[in-house]
Amino acid sequence: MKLSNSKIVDMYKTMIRIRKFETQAMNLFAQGSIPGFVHLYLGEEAVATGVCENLKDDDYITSTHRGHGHIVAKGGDLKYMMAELYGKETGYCKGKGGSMHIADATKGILGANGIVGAGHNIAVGAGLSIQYRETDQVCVCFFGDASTNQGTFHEALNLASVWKLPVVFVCENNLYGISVNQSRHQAIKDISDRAVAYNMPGITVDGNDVFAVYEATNEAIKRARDKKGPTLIECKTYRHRGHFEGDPGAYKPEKEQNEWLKKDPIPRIEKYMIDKKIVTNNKLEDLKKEVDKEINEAVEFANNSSYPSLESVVEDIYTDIKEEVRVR
Amino acid sequence: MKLSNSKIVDMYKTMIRIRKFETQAMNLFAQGSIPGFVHLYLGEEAVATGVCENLKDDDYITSTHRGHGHIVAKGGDLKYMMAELYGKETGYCKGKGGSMHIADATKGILGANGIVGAGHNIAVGAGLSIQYRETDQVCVCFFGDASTNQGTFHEALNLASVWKLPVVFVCENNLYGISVNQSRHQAIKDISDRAVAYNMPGITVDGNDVFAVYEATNEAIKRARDKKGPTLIECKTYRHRGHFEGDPGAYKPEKEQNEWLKKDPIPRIEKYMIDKKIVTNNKLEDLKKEVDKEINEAVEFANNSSYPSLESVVEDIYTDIKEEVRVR
Amino acid sequence: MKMMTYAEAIREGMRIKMQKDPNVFIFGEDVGAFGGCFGVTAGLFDEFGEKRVRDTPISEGAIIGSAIGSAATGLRPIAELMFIDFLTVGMDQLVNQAAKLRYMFGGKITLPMVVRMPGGAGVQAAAQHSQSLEAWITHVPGLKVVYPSTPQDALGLMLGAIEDDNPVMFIEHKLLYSVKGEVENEKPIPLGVADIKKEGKDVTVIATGKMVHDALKASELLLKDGIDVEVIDPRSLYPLDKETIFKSLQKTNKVVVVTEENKRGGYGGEISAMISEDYFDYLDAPVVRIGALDTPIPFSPTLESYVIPNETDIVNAIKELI
Amino acid sequence: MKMMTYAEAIREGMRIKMQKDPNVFIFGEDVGAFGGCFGVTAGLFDEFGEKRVRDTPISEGAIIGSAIGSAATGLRPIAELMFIDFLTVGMDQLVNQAAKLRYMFGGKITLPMVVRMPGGAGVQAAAQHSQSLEAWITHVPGLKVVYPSTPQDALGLMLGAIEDDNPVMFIEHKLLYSVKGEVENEKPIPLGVADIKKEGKDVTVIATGKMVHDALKASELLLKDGIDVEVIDPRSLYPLDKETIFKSLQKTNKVVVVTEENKRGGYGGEISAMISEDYFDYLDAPVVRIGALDTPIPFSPTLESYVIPNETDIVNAIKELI
Ligand SMILES: Cc1ncc(C[n+]2csc(CCOP(=O)(O)OP(=O)(O)O)c2C)c(N)n1
Ligand SMILES: Cc1ncc(C[n+]2csc(CCOP(=O)(O)OP(=O)(O)O)c2C)c(N)n1
Ligand SMILES: [Mg+2]
Ligand SMILES: [Mg+2]
Repeated sequence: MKLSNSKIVDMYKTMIRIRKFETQAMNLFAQGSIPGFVHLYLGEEAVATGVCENLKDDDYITSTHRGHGHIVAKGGDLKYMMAELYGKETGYCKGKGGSMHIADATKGILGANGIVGAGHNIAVGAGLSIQYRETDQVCVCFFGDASTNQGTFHEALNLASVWKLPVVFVCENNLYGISVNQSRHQAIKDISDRAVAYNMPGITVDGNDVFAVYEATNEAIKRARDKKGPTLIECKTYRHRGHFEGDPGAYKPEKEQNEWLKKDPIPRIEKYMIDKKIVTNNKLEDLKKEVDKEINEAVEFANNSSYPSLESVVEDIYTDIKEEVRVR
Repeated sequence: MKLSNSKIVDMYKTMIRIRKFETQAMNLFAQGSIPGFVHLYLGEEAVATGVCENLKDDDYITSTHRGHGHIVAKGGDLKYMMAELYGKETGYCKGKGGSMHIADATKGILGANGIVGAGHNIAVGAGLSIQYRETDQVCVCFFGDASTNQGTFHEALNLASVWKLPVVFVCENNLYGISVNQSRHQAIKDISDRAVAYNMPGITVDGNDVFAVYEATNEAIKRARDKKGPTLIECKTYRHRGHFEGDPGAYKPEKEQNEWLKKDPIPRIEKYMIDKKIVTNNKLEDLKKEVDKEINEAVEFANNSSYPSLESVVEDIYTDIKEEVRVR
Repeated sequence: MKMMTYAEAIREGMRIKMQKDPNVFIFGEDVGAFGGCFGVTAGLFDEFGEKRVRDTPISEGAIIGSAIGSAATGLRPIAELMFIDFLTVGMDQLVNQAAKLRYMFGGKITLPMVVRMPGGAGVQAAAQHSQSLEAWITHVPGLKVVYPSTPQDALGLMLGAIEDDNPVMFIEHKLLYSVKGEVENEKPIPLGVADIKKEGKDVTVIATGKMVHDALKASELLLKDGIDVEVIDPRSLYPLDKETIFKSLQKTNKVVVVTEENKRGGYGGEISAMISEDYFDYLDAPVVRIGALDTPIPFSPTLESYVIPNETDIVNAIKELI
Repeated sequence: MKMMTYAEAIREGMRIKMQKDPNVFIFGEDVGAFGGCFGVTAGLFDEFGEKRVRDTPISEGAIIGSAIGSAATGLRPIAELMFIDFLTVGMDQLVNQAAKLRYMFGGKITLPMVVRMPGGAGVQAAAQHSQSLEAWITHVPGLKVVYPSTPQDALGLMLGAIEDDNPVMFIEHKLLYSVKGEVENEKPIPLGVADIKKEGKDVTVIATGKMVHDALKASELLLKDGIDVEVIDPRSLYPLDKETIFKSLQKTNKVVVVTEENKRGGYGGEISAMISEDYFDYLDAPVVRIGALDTPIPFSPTLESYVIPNETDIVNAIKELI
């Protein structure tokens, strides 16, 4: 598949936007500005980027606890994201959701989700809706390797396949569910093997190769838009950090880590772009600076925003009822 | 596999014990002696029989809402079964369980179950226990085709395979989940295909051929006892009746029904035994009479038993606490 | 004015909305040509076709998840759980997703979805098919919960539930399906409005679901003893119409709450605690709760009917109270 | 006498039983070498090995199911759910299986199993990782439910829970894990025995989990105003020690119930309703419940701490009551 240079540069930019957003979040968490649980996407940038490059604004995604990368790639605004991580009223969720619950309906982002496996069936519902409304949208469902042992994975893929729903299931196999290596949470190597159980195509790609991810998804999405049903795509990748910030990741053997660091998707695309003369080193630096600026603005925005008003706590539960803040 | 004549006769006898027990239950339900929901095993006798013929008393099974056949085959006592269907105090569950909840711990019967898919994980727990206690027992998990779309199926097979537990999963594919044909509840034809997702052997056999079922299970059980892990066996069969008594089964095409009636496992094994001169026609009649007698005794036992005392209603919730029967 | 069964009224509510709004549709196990395990959707498949009346695989999580995903993206799904007991299988999708997404997302999505679920005992379906689980779901912020007791309420509440822009849990009682009643109008009943099923001045009975009928029977029996019972059916468990309860209490100063749930931890306790807390000075006597015994529902007919409350229990409780 | 944290005490309880009984073992997500998400099982993997301290895949249904199946066949499993919020995922196995099998089978099987589950808010983990779900499980006949508030109780209740022959739900509060306290003995605490954390004569506060500590703080503040509060920790939510509550009530004639749950439909309501029903004549004032606001738990620190009750709420409620 031939990609235009500008598309390649776009993809690169998305990748470094994720990389730099996450690096900043890591630092801000360490210094205490961001509370709660933060699961970083560092190392997995090629997956969200390669997938979402295929999507239109009105296509849907469902995301996970490790959702920042998906949201950036699907067009989320870094300012509102960062403000949400801080718990500020200007955040995507008015401070009510935090890192694990960012959503943006205007961009088709049906939300990060703190329950492992919960996005699968919501994605199926969005797929059902697309089919029902007869549009040519598609829904991509992101999830981790370990989530494929949750019953919801099975129910979702079964329903999507028997109803031929326009859903693309993208598994980010980063080898671990928290501390548990894939070899100890399932008896298979390639999660794409599970597609057989639903009579749908299952593909495994190098998840650190943004072009491979792009291509595989492109085909799956075409299939979905053509009403041919769902596809399961497994992207083999690796997370650079611990499961969440604060986890030193002692269970990851050093050798394994080093090998995967060599496969870091970002130097890889950079080298490709330089080798193929798609960009110059100077252009790369400019792009990075641009992104740095955006990130700094996002942090500033978050810093300057207020915490939500206490009254707001009883809003947004229902469309119509505001809970009383009565004697508890 | 060479089976002794006496074993074949034993299997036949189990099959007609089920057939006649179920036929009697059908009549008793129709005339109002048995309340609640009754799901009959008529037509599927070869499955439970072929499987359980391989089991010892201390092996376990988990069963389903359509459990009578499994319980008979695993050595359940017809008297206590029938009394339970009536809701009498002499029943297996003292009248507290009914058709859907018969259990007999002394025979390793971990219970019929009214929740579709609930037995899967209980079976895995029994398998874990066997492995932990280092005995050579095995646990067989029975379930229907439609239950394989429940998340629990997936979680159970995954866990059993990654831990190599001595569990044999036996799917009774009778083509329907209530009114929904398999083609409308999953996109696959052979449920044994799902074994691939767990890297375990998956086998499909003619579920109306008791010898085929026996043989496949025999191998799987050997594997399990040899600590080589679980197997998924799919038995293709058909239920003669509606989903439960009272369901006329209008969704089953007449042609389909007729074809399957031709494959009825009971005339089939009878013909085999006669052809191979394993039994004479007279012997067959004797066997049937013997079973008729047993069934009549079971009905009489149930009829003559009392309903449970009202005080007993608060017993058996906990081992130690008896609920107060206080002002409600 | 028409005579209708409760089941027909529920169906009629769905049908009216489906005719008006192409985004309303139904799915669940065997709800299609089969018409549902209790026949509630019978005929709708023929009228609206497979697209709008869909059989699902047995995957309650996927059923509720499909409702969430489709509601979030512009549709108004009605999902059926064959028995309320199967809530347990889809509980995460309901409680951690449907109820919370709007809040967690800062109000950015709207989930107009109805989940129908038949509850209650009385058909010897035993412990896993006879529960009354309203306490769990009324405890969850983000869900609304309704529970009709008559055909008129079933129709009106179904219209109200489908119009509502929030996840509405629609509890039905399987023993009421065949109960007939007059249906005077096809107007939606707004969620949060109780109905006084019988006016009275001596004692207030707050009852839900099938217990409304037992309370009415009890009130007739008590009339003979000169006791005039007021029977209130909240109809909507959340939001709860506290005003109607309060008004009645001001008159009677005595309350009995009757639900079919296991008494311990039931929704009846919430009503009781709320009344004590907010209207203590109006109480001449303790709020009495009547519920099922704290056992799983037994199979045997004699045991089952012993566990479930009935009009005699209500009569006795009221006599003791007065 | 030793100083121990609450987490250490839970661990110590498990360790003691594992040393004595080879049939006691642990499994759950990341409970092995990783030591559990909150570090509660740290070190047990090294001590007892992989067979007895097992990591599972992320399959809560299978975790609880494995506990059931192994308990039914002779073992004494301790299963960990990483957060109580994940109950929703394994709810059927817990409620329709673990709680009901013994009853449905007429007492023919015994399920000695413990399910550990950290609950509660306070670490900005937001709506899906901060819930207090005791109301659901106390409502279910067949389950026992304990909820320690101190290291001593955590150790004693863990021993009691493992010895118990029934499914015991062991709720832990994640904010208490690092709280230290003296552990005087290693005796099992029988389920169903409350503890008076502070004697007093003016008002009874019944509090659970972390709220016990807030109640104790409130009682100190109130002492300055001459109000002498008695603080009761039921420790075991079911079975509930009604006697201790009744005795206190006879003395104080006033009760405040404090739980961290969403107030609507919470277990606090059950206690309140029970007290009104059984001890109405001893009440000088309504039973006051204090609970969280009826919202999903918000993420933002300011909102989160606003939603959860604290000592000031308790002080205010008591002042108003007296
Ligand atoms: C139902 C449920 N169980 C457990 C957890 C705790 N938990 C959060 S993330 C996680 C691991 C997920 O692994 P994977 O799906 O591979 O995603 P990754 O974190 O590797 O991206 C676990 C166990 C949860 N949030 N929800
Ligand atoms: C969780 C759950 N969902 C739905 C049901 C209702 N139900 C009972 S049996 C059944 C069909 C089961 O089909 P299958 O697994 O193929 O078994 P079969 O009845 O064909 O033997 C359904 C939907 C149930 N009991 N439990
Ligand atoms: Mg992973
Ligand atoms: Mg079937």
